[in-house]
Amino acid sequence: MKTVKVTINVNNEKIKLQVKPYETLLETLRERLALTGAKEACSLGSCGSCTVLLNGTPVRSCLILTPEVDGASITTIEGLKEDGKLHPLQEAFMEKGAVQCGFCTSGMIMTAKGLLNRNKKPSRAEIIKSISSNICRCTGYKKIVEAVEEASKKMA
Amino acid sequence: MILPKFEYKKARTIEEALEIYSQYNGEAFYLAGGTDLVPLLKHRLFNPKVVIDIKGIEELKTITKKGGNLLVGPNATLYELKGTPEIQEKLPCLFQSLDATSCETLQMRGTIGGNIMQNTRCLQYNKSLEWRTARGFCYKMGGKTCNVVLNAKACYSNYCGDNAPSLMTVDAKARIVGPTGEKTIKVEKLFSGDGKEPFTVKPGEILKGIIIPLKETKGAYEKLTVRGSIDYPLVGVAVTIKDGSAKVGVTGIGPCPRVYELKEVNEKEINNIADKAYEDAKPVLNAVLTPAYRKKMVGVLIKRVFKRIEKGGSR
Amino acid sequence: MDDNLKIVGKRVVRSDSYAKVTGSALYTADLKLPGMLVAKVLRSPYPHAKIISIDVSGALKVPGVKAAVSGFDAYGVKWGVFRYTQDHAMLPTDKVRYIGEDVAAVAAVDEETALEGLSRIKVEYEPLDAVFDPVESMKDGAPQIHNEYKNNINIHVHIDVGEVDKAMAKAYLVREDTFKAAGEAYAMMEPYAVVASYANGYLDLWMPNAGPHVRAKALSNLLKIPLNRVRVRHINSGGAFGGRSEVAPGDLVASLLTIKSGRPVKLVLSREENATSSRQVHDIVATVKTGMKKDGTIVAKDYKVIYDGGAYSSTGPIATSIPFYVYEECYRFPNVRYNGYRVFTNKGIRGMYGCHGRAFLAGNEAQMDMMAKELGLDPVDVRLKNGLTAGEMTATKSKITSCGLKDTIIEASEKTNFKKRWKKKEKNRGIGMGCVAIMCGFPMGFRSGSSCYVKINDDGQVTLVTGLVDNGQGNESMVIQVASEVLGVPMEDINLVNADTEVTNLDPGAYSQAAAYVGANAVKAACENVRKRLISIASEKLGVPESDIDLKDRIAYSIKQPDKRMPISWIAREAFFRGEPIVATGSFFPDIDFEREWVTRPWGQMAGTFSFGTSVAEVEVDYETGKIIVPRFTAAHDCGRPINPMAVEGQMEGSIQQAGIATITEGNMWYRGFLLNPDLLEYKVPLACDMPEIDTIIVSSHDPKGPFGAKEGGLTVRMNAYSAIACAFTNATGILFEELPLTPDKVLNLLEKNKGVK
Amino acid sequence: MKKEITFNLNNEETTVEVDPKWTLLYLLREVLNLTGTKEGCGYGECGACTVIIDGKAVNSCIFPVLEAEGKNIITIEGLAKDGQMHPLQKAFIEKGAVQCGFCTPGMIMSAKALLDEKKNPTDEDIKEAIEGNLCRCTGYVMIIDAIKSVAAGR
Repeated sequence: MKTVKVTINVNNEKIKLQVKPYETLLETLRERLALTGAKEACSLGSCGSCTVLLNGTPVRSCLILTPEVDGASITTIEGLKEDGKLHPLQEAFMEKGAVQCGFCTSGMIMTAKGLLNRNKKPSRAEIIKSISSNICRCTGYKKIVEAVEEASKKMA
Repeated sequence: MILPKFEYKKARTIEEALEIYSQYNGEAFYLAGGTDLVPLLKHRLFNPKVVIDIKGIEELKTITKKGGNLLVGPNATLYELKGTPEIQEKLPCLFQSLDATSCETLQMRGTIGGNIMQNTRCLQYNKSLEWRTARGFCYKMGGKTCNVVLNAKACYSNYCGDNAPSLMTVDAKARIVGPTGEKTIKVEKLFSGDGKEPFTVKPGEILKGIIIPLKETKGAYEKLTVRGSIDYPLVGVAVTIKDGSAKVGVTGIGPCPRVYELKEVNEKEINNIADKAYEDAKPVLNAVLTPAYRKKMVGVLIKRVFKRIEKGGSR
Repeated sequence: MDDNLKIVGKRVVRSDSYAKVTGSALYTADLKLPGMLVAKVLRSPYPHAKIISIDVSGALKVPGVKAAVSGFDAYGVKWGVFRYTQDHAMLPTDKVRYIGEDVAAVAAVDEETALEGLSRIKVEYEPLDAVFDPVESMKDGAPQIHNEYKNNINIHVHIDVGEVDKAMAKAYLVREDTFKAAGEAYAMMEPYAVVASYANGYLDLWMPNAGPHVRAKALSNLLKIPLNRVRVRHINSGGAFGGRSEVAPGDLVASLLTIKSGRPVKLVLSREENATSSRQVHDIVATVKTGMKKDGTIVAKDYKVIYDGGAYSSTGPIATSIPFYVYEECYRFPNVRYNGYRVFTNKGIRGMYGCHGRAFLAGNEAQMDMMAKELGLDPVDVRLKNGLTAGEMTATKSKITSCGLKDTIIEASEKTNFKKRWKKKEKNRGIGMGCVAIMCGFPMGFRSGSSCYVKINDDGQVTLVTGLVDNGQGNESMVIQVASEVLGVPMEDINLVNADTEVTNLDPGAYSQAAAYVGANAVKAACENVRKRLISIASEKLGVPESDIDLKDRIAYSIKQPDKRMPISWIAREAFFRGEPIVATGSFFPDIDFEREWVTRPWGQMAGTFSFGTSVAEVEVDYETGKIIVPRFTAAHDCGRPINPMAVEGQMEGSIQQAGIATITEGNMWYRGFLLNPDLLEYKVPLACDMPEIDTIIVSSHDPKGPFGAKEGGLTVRMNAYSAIACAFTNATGILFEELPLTPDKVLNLLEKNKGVK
Repeated sequence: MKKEITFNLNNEETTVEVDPKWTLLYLLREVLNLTGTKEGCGYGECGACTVIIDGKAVNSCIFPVLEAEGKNIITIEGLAKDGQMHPLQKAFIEKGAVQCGFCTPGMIMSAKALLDEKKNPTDEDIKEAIEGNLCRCTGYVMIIDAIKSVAAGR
């Protein structure tokens, strides 16, 4: 099987890769680039644990072929910090106690980041609607909603 | 879960896509948002030789207004469409079904074309190859009989698209282009009614556009699910009222969405249609709620949607 | 010092959260070792079949396949938690007993090659009749799943206290109902994974687990490797909820493959495999008969509960008993009979669950409300009347030490205006209450206790070594907080080495709700021993009596003359000079009756202490669609003194999702041994939009023996949230539930069957 | 531009994409994860990276990767057979020839190349065979003993 050449910008770094044509973005990130923050929990797009940003928009990386994103920018949880400082969302997730087992956390934060990218001041209802894209099995979501609210306030 | 082996080709024009399709003798799939296709491939329900990425085809993406119609490229995402002012203002039923589709993240990736053309579903079909091999292949997979309705030589899988019924109620049409040329058909004509091969679209043909008449309508969409997001409809009812008459679309039960027409909107007509849709619905035990219940909900939801429209239509 | 706490009781940021929000926290599937192979498992396509032969040689011919194994490569040892439940070979050689059971496996250079290898393995089966319903399975003539267990009855727990029949005959009101509940999926977000690496005669393993020591011991037995050569190591765990306590077939598979290939092996289950082939939760049928006096006093209880045990014993005797115990630890039962049967069926393995026993517990509570209504009483009063108080004994002779049950009932009912709303019902709306108690740890032999080793490093920083496990609850952060309190150093100065069988001592694990009461108590004891040494040297150096010294902000200082002070790091160095570095151990062993046995002697002290909780749910029932909406949920919990209230709230909120809202959404669906919803799409884990407004109330009691007065934090909600929903449904509709989950189809069916009931 | 090469590695046909700039050592350690072979100097001076190519002991750190095409290569990982250690490995352990262990794989590979060529090497042969392998711990006495014991045992 012939490989496919792609150039992607991952967390502000231009990367050239030769990937399998049937390789998912999640595989590329985890297996080739050792970016294991995005998690594989269902592999079928049902849970959101593998969410990353594709040109600023949250996507399920388990449903995307890497050849599809040639030329695109990808942001993963590992790329969220700026100048060594945590993103307000990361801070708020810690401070509000929105993290338990942590397996959904990176996907949840990336979904929230996507929301704040397109809506700087989301209402509580908008936050709930947006993070209803992701499954969390530990927290009951309450502290996650509070953390996103807190982060959007901080960023305002 | 890894994907089966296939080649990846990117098409820049419709002609190129059709050309690649024929090169591979039809052992090919068109890829747009991938939210429906990729899980099917991961489950080995299909094993194409090539996946043809048609996202880069510019003319399939655009949303334009022309002569009282909204011309929608099939690769417009559900989220883009939901944000289109004309739909928000004039087509409340379609707006609500778009809003009710899956979850926000998948709305941002999933396309309207892919959503309309999504494969039918069944609890005994959307499973891994190992699961299905242990169970024995069903009729839809090339086996002898259905695994839900034992001994039936038919497929009872459910069409679970949220938006086709809404489109049907607003008289939307689909433009199909294929190796033999182009045609425009009503959205309802896309569906074969056969669970095994749910679409009338021929191998290689591409959904090129959706034509949505832009007239003032009233309407609403009601969706029965267990959860408030991510889920497919267990029953979905779309209603659009226009110039005194109404159309009702029903989805989530059986291999195709159905559409009904009310010449006049009054209680008697609504009850008639609710009864008729109830009679037509023939659910089987292939989704997470019981068939008897889902059948019952068809009538209940139809009446409920009309009531909601009467009260202003909002959810 | 308990009354003047500096950090215990504060809402602190959990120590593990930084790694988790930055994506740097590693889970098993994230590990990559040099030369690592990928494993895949061949699974049984039959629910019940004799194995005639397994031939893995074809797999070995595939280039890139480095090892292939089946049960014939193991030692024929069968695993079980108890001597009398050793029936699980993990890789069977005689029969397969459920669809998805592990039969053979390969390790190859990549997943594609491994799959190719699997397709070359030949297994010959002789299919046998199978049975899927536990009631059918108990009947004479049903297919026998294990020869050793007559009528497929795996465990029968029989408890008989007082004179049930007599009391029942004298009771003013008697009611008997049967309740069913579908088993749930743990649905932990991290699918099961294991990395095994065998080199130089030593086996290293990483997997999400709730008890590394029990895992290592089981593998030592199964593999016939000395225990000191099996090392289960620390790794983040993406949730457990009771489903990761015991050894899993994959542990054995990966171990055999690494031993054979000499290379590290990683096995990651797909989401579907995680459901079909790791543990699931018991389906339950519970018949509850209750006798009450006219004033609402419970005089007798008579129970028959059948647990669908799946194909193997697993935690059998414990699973068969726990729902009963958490209930008798809550209410006074002068006369009670319990017959619990765990029955084998040809379905996947069943284990313990944080929400275990919902048919039984919700059934009891909803029935109690029906009886209260009939007697003209209200649920609050009936619960207060029958609830246990500190100093009382449970029916099976466990003494309740601290008890905040009454406070949880009162606070939850006042917060929700319960009494008034329960009586003056709005149309289609209801309110309901559920209570329960939880033992903080239970008898696990010498694994019931925990110990900790602490050292002060030359810069004054602290290293804690303990067997304690964290599956996401925040246990690690909790013990760091405890150590910080005792030692007067900030949390960031404390390193934790835990859950690594080579360096840590036995601990109950994140199992049996023992972490706060047992694990943290051991950490506290060890740190107190270190504190004594620090204070002794400081007293000498500062020239003030030991009683005048406190530790705070890395400083030892005189309370009376605060300018007399020295850094803890100086004390540590002084101790090194003296050739007596500051190290200490500490341990805690709860006061339990170790003669107690789940089947043969079900009485005696169950645990060192018990925590209590009351949940209140408000529901709206849509009479047309049968849909239940839960607009608001209130939970009150007596967890002693909460060490980190934010973490306790997190446990309570998660429980409201996993037990409360799950009551209307979650249940496994089966078709003749095939799991129909093994995914996260059709298995309905509630989403953010499905959650109610939540109020959590922490009732701070003070346990005399808990660390700083703490007890288990959060689990009571996991075992009473469904009761609150079930009771609220009864309050709204006047109908008792028959089967959980209360999905709209079941609700509508009930409403139609009971038309006219109000 | 990457190129594909095929060679026999520890008795297994191996095809891999390589960059012509690479050394064989880089391929072994970084791509194939065979980290038994060590990098001690990177200039062919210490022998820690010794592997056997077509029967000859070779410093893999200065061996251009493209030249591996079609060759038969053995590394320390390929020495044990069916879970049984090679006699040289046993002898190194038994004679105390291992201290820090960093030179050990290279040393054993040099010894193996010698023994494969000469069944009964003299002390001089042994010294000559391992003269390209630096050891900083042992003073070589026990290493030579170990190699001798294997030669004698044949």
